Amino acid sequence: MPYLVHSPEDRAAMLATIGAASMEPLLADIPASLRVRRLELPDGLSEPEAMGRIRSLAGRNRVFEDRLTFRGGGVYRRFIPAAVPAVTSKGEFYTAYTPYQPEASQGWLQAIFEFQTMIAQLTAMDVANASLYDGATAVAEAAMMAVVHTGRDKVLVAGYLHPEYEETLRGFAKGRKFHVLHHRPRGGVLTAEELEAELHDEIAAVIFQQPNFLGLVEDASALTAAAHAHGALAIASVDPISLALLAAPGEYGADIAVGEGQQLGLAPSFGGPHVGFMACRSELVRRLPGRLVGQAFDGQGRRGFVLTLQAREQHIRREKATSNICTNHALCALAATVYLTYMGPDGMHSIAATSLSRAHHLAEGLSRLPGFQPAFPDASFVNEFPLRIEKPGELLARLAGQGILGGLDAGRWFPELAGVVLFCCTELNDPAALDELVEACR
Amino acid sequence: MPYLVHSPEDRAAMLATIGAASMEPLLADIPASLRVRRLELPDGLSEPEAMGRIRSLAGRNRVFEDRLTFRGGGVYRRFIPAAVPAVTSKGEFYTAYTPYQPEASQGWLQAIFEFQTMIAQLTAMDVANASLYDGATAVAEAAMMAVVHTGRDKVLVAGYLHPEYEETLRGFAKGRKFHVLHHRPRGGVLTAEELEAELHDEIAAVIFQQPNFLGLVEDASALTAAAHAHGALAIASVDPISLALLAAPGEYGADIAVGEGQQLGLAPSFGGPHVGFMACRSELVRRLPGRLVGQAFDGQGRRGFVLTLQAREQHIRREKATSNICTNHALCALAATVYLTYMGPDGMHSIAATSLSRAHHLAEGLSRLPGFQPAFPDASFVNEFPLRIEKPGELLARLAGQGILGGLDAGRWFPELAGVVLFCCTELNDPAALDELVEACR
Amino acid sequence: MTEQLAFEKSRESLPGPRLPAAGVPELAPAQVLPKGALRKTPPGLPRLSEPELMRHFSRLGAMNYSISKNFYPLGSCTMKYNPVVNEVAASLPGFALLHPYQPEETVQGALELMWDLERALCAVVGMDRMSLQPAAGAHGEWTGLRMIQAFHEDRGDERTEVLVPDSAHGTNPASAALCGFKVVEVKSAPDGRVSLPDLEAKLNERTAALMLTNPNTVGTFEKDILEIAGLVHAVGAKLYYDGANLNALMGICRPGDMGFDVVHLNLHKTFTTPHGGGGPGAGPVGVKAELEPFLPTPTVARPNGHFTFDYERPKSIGRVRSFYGNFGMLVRALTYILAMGGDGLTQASHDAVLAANYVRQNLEDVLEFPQPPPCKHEFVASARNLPNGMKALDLAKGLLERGFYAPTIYFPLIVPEAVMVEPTETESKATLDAFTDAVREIVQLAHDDPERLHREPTSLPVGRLDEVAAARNPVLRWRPAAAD
Amino acid sequence: MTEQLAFEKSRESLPGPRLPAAGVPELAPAQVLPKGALRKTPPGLPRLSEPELMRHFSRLGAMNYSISKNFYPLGSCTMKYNPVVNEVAASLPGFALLHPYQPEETVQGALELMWDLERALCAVVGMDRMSLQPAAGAHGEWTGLRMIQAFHEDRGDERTEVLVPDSAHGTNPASAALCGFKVVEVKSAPDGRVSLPDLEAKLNERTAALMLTNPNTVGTFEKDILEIAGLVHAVGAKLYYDGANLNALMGICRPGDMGFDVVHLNLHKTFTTPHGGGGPGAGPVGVKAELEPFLPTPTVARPNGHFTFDYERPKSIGRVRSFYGNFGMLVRALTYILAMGGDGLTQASHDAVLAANYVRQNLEDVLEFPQPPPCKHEFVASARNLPNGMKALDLAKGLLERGFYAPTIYFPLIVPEAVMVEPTETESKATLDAFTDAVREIVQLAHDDPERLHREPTSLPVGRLDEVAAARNPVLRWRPAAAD
Ligand SMILES: Cc1ncc(COP(=O)(O)O)c(C=O)c1O
Ligand SMILES: Cc1ncc(COP(=O)(O)O)c(C=O)c1O
Repeated sequence: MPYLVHSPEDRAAMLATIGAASMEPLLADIPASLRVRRLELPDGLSEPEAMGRIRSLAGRNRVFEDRLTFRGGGVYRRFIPAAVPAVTSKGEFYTAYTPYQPEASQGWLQAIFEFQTMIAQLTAMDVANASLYDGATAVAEAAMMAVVHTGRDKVLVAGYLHPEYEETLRGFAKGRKFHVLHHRPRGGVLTAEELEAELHDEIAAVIFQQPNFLGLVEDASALTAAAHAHGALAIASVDPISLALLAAPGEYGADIAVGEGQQLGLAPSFGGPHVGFMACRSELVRRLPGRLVGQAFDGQGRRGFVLTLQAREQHIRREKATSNICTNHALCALAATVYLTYMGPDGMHSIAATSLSRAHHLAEGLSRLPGFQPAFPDASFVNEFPLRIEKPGELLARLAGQGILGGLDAGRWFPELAGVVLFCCTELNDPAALDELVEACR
Repeated sequence: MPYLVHSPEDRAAMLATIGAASMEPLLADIPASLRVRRLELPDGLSEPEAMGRIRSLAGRNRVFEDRLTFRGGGVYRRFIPAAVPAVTSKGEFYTAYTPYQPEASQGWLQAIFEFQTMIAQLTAMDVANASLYDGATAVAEAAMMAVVHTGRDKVLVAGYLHPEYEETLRGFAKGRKFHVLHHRPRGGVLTAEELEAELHDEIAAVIFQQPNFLGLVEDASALTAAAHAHGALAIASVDPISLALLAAPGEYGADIAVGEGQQLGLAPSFGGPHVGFMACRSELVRRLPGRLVGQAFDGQGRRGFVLTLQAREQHIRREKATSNICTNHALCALAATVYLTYMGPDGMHSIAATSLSRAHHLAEGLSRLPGFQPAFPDASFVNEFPLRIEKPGELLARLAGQGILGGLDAGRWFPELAGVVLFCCTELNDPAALDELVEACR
Repeated sequence: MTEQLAFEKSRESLPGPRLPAAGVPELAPAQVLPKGALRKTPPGLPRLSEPELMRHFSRLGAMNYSISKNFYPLGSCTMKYNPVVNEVAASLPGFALLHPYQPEETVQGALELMWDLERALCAVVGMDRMSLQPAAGAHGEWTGLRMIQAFHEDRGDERTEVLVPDSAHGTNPASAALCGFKVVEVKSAPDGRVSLPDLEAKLNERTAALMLTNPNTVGTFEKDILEIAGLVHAVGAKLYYDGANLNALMGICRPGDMGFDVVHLNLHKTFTTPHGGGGPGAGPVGVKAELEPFLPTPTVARPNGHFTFDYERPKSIGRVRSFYGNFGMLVRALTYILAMGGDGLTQASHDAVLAANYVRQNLEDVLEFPQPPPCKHEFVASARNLPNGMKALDLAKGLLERGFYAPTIYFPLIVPEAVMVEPTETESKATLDAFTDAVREIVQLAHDDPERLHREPTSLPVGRLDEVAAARNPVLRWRPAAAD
Repeated sequence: MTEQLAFEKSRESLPGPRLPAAGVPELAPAQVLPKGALRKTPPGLPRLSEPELMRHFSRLGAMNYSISKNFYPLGSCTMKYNPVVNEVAASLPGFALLHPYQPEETVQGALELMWDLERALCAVVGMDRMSLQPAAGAHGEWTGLRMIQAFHEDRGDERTEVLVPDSAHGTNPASAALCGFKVVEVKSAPDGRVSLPDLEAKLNERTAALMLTNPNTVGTFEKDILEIAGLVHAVGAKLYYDGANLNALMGICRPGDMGFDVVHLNLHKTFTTPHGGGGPGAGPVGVKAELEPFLPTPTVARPNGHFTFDYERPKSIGRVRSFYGNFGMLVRALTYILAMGGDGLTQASHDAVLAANYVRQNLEDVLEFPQPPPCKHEFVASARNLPNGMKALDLAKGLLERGFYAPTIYFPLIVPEAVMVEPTETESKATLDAFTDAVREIVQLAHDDPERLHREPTSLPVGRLDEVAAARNPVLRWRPAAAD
């Protein structure tokens, strides 16, 4: 049987050592009434047969081309350098456990230390953790940090946060017993005045997304300042690619920066596994959830790395831990580390700037079409933008028929946005693809 | 630029160390008249753009499904365990050089030693070398060994050897100045009497393929005995999968066994890279071409492996070497080693027996169709067989139109075989696929 | 040999990688974005060429222990072989390139895969429905407890406490706390099993659930499980199964039959999705029919032969993360289940139990065993009586020196100097024997030359690192020299 | 630590892998094959489970030096970085799954790829046409000489000798001999270049060709190449270019312009296809128009926009192997060329020359250099004067101990105790500096403690192996204990 290693003789020899005539004595403490006759699953298949089944399932999905995918909403097609999977597919990395024994795990520990540093640099925050599950739970964890830190029991979702992040946050809030308020601006982005009207002293944190779910750029400095004015923490959920162009959370004084790292070298993969990241100011470091790697030295003064500040974590603190997270998304964080190393500052800028130029070119092209208009013409955007369209469902279905994964219908989540479709562009949507889309939308 | 590592400062620092103001002094010994202004190739592309071009080339080829591929003729679709590419794609293996420095290359050396052993076991010969380019050059190298060993200047190709192997052999013979005779039997396979009539004392070797190019099983023992009776060596070109069922060259007394290892875990890849193997009797070991790995010990008595008997090779013996081969097909040999380790004796038997059962089932099914008949009904076969068909070109084109890569038209090479098509079956042609083929041939 | 950080290998003037030009009129960010929205200083990422990058990570990989390299005896972690074909499956473009918001008719294969996997996992554990959404075991625990919470609330039954054995994994109390429950610890009996009297004493009408794993964390089957279930259900509470230890039981018995109401699984333990150096995993949660209405949204439904996501679930606790779960891990798990089949999974659990009892037996005379045999898929020894005051930690480091990873140490908390070994079904007898030999050698060394043992490991890139100092003065990131 | 052989890990009763059942009536081989044709004893292959297999080869990989790990200074081998994307390209199903005998209309992309690559390589070396068929450099040499042979024969001109410099790579004389030529050695001048007087003395009407590489094997440009070409052509002979050293010249100058008539390339050197532990490579051969009729069959043609294999080439030397060459390596090479472009390849050669001169300069005071600078992409030093009788071999082993591979040693034969270093363009300055430091450290050690140096390496899986004993009593395979 696949993946089993013993010959019948091996088994017999092992039983003999134990002094058991069969497996039965080893299972004798299981009540007879519980024993099952057989596991109700078909017998196993050979590798080519199993893969035949799996391939046929994969074949029943439709793969849109990179260049003709204009749908984002939190998951994007981006160029993934071949170096990324070449590293993450190394058995030395992917078959390792969480690096509990540092001396035998320096490779992983150093990689995580590099990830933490890169996230800190990207967000311009003091420290970052070793990863979280995804962007949604990262927002929830950040909110819980703020609730504990401030001793307040309300958080305010300011503006268009990804609807699935907000829903996730609400679930965590129910458990942890705090309240989630939200305010959705009429103009697509929040003004400081609008926000001010919602703020008061019971609010632990103001949570906003930059660019927001519609792709629009918020006035992050103003939102942060307003939050601070009321003693609330400012939590920014950021798009990591956009940080090559947009002010970093650390630059505008946010307390916690979180986000989804899928764009940093991870395949869309129907929504996961991706990776959540979290960075914060030094003062909050002991409230961080999850793994943290720190520098350490051995008796000979050699630098190494270890899991550290574990007194925050479940295996030490149990019910008093900052979070219950244990297994996180290390391999995805490694992908992001390789990606960011490949790109460097210039590469990040190039990717972001190309996406921006193309998105604006596309927005212009589409907006010239009859029946298409910018949903929030006064707001600025990076590489995703909302258009108001007459019959979005029909249009998107027609595009799909032509092999184009068109924009995302925001009305699905927000009644006030019925008829609003979010289009995104990346470095993979070549100029000809933009033309094809515009043509197909006519 | 991709794959270059120096910053402008690095280059400047290096030039400064050298004491050169620019690259020019380092190139000054190249006559000015030879210097080119620029390399006439387009500027480089980014990785996604280069891959875009490459993918579009790949997209202009038609990939037939495994199960609907019935064409062999030396290259076969077989199940390749995922373990095979998982090993050969390890940078530790594929980015290594030929293991000249044994202490730092034990992984490769041991793997080759295992390959040599496996080929020796499979062929039941005494020793095997570390690999050759392919089955065709392996036949040519074997013929040259025989010419040197016997001091005779003719080799006889007995029966249906792969036509491309024979053509390759003829080229080598032209250079090395020996003669290639051949005899093609009327009945598809050779009888000992037919062969006897062709043999005489100037023949260095009798070369035959088992099963032969038509898939038919030769009387290898008789051919070997006849060769030996005239002082010629017997060279068997064998299908490695068939050796799970068919007598091994060592069992019938062949002097040299060669073959193509593509079926042992390598993709068809439009014909290469595949791997030639060669095994022989101990007496011939010092005439073997190419690398050989042997066991050695260090000062502490630890067992290791080294390249050995190098006095046969070009880098030591230069024009007196047994062959000019240097770079061989090590990584392909590694794939074969992993494949054979995965399969073991039971796996090899299963694959071969399944292929045999299916091929006979298919032969029966097709032979029942009007206009189809066994080309050589008295000969036996393993998993590839010749049928005589009325308009093979039309049939094969029709099948291709239905996504089926039908048999191989042997008339392309052998005028006497006009109308003969070779069909093959492997463990990947499931029973439903056989039915589909029969149906499509109606 | 240690390795420089990527940041330390970086050179300021090294150009970035070649990337596609915009090919449309190029806009400077300042042309379309408000000035205040722009980044002031570019992110200080390292600049490495691709050759340097690949070498860097190859060298880091080589400095790392992994299953590829050797045996991982980590108790509670089920570090079994990760089939390579699973990786091929997950990277098929038909899975890897799917956008989560594609039209449903374009992802029927993905939905069918989730449907099939849900049913296969239900068959293994004996539950009625399952959500594949949680990202890991702890996330599954939290999701399960949220459902139990919602279930009680739905009935107007306010319950505030969750019982957790003192032997439980840290995530159990942490998940309960994160869910707003008060955590009440249940004592273990001397044999490592739940103390029934203590359990009875702590169960009451405030109890929302008892969280258990079975075999428990000392590797012993909770033979009174039916009685325990009876007691729990009698007070109206629910019984929660932490599936981290399922590897002992496949095809032998099912948590669903034992009376568990909610089960989470760790696909990254029992179902061979790789641990990845700390994830991603997947922590599906199964429930009995009674709790089905509370499953996270969406579930996969098949109204009429066509697969669809069902969002119309008014009692649902809602989603617990973005999208539908760690889909790539689900692909791997189903590939594994197809290859193993019911017969293979059953033999796997038998072999896991066999291996644990075999190693335990071979160590009987060198370590202390608080619990009597037989164990199930793992066992806990105590290093308390090692010679010369040597500790579990020293044993662990000695194993690293000898080419093995260390067992889980100092867990569970109820065993002093705990050494928890889980051999799994995918380690050969030869490897298990070599491991036993290494432990014996270390125990001998503890006797003969404790000083030397205390200095181990010496053959790894670094020696024992000063973790106390590291935590006292945490350096959690590299900083450019100037900023230091 | 050494590793058992797979055969030594095998267990007789371990069942084989799961494989598809026939699904049609199962035939015993004896039912359809003559009794005498059947195998008597099954092949004695090892029986390992998949987990053991993967661990086995992972461990072997870890015992192996590779570019992934560190610098490979092997002179003449051009061990540069192998781009990972090339591996992705070659494994695309649209290439990897093509049968060589598919109908031409179903492989237009493959033919176009070969067409493009042929033209790109011709542009780099300045030749008119190219065959992509040869499997490696030596195979290319033989193919090129066969064409020269056929060319002379075609003109009724019998030529029996091939001139080869004494500094040439062993494959040159070996290929010539394999082609039936008498090999005549041409002496090198003290500066390592071809001795013109000796060349003139040996050229005559029997000369079929002179084989050269340029830069030659001591890394020096044959500055008199135009004169050499004139002399060779004057006697009616052809000039053959061994392209192993092309990495110095791309975008700088072209063999075709120097007067070479035939050129072989090593895609596994200059064009980054991985060396694979000893292949597969690819050794395309380019020719001037005059020799085109003799190219191996088939070539790729494009009669009217449609690609096709051209078999109608009456003067062709015929095929030199099966099918069309190592197609998978051709895919990799074209991917590399597309990514680098003309600009990138040019810079690559510049950087390769820069690196060699830089390392040479840094070693100027510790090794002897028979040839004056500048060198091109590689240089040859002599270890003749190492202190205390230490040899090139000791330097090599010292480098292994310090985490580097060794340079090529004892080649070329014209330099005593030759140490041939080729840094390539893909090694960073930091790595080159570390290498220089290691060499200095070893030379110092040779002075201070030759005994210790002589014992190195000590930190690898084995110490220096007794190669003499191994060759005297060759053990070339494992044998089951019984048969020993
Ligand atoms: C017994 C037990 N429960 C729960 C968990 C938590 O699972 P995860 O790490 O996937 O969150 C683990 C594993 O770490 C465990 O061993
Ligand atoms: C100068 C020179 N010529 C020829 C060759 C032979 O090439 P190959 O090993 O590809 O046959 C080599 C490389 O080994 C070489 O360095």
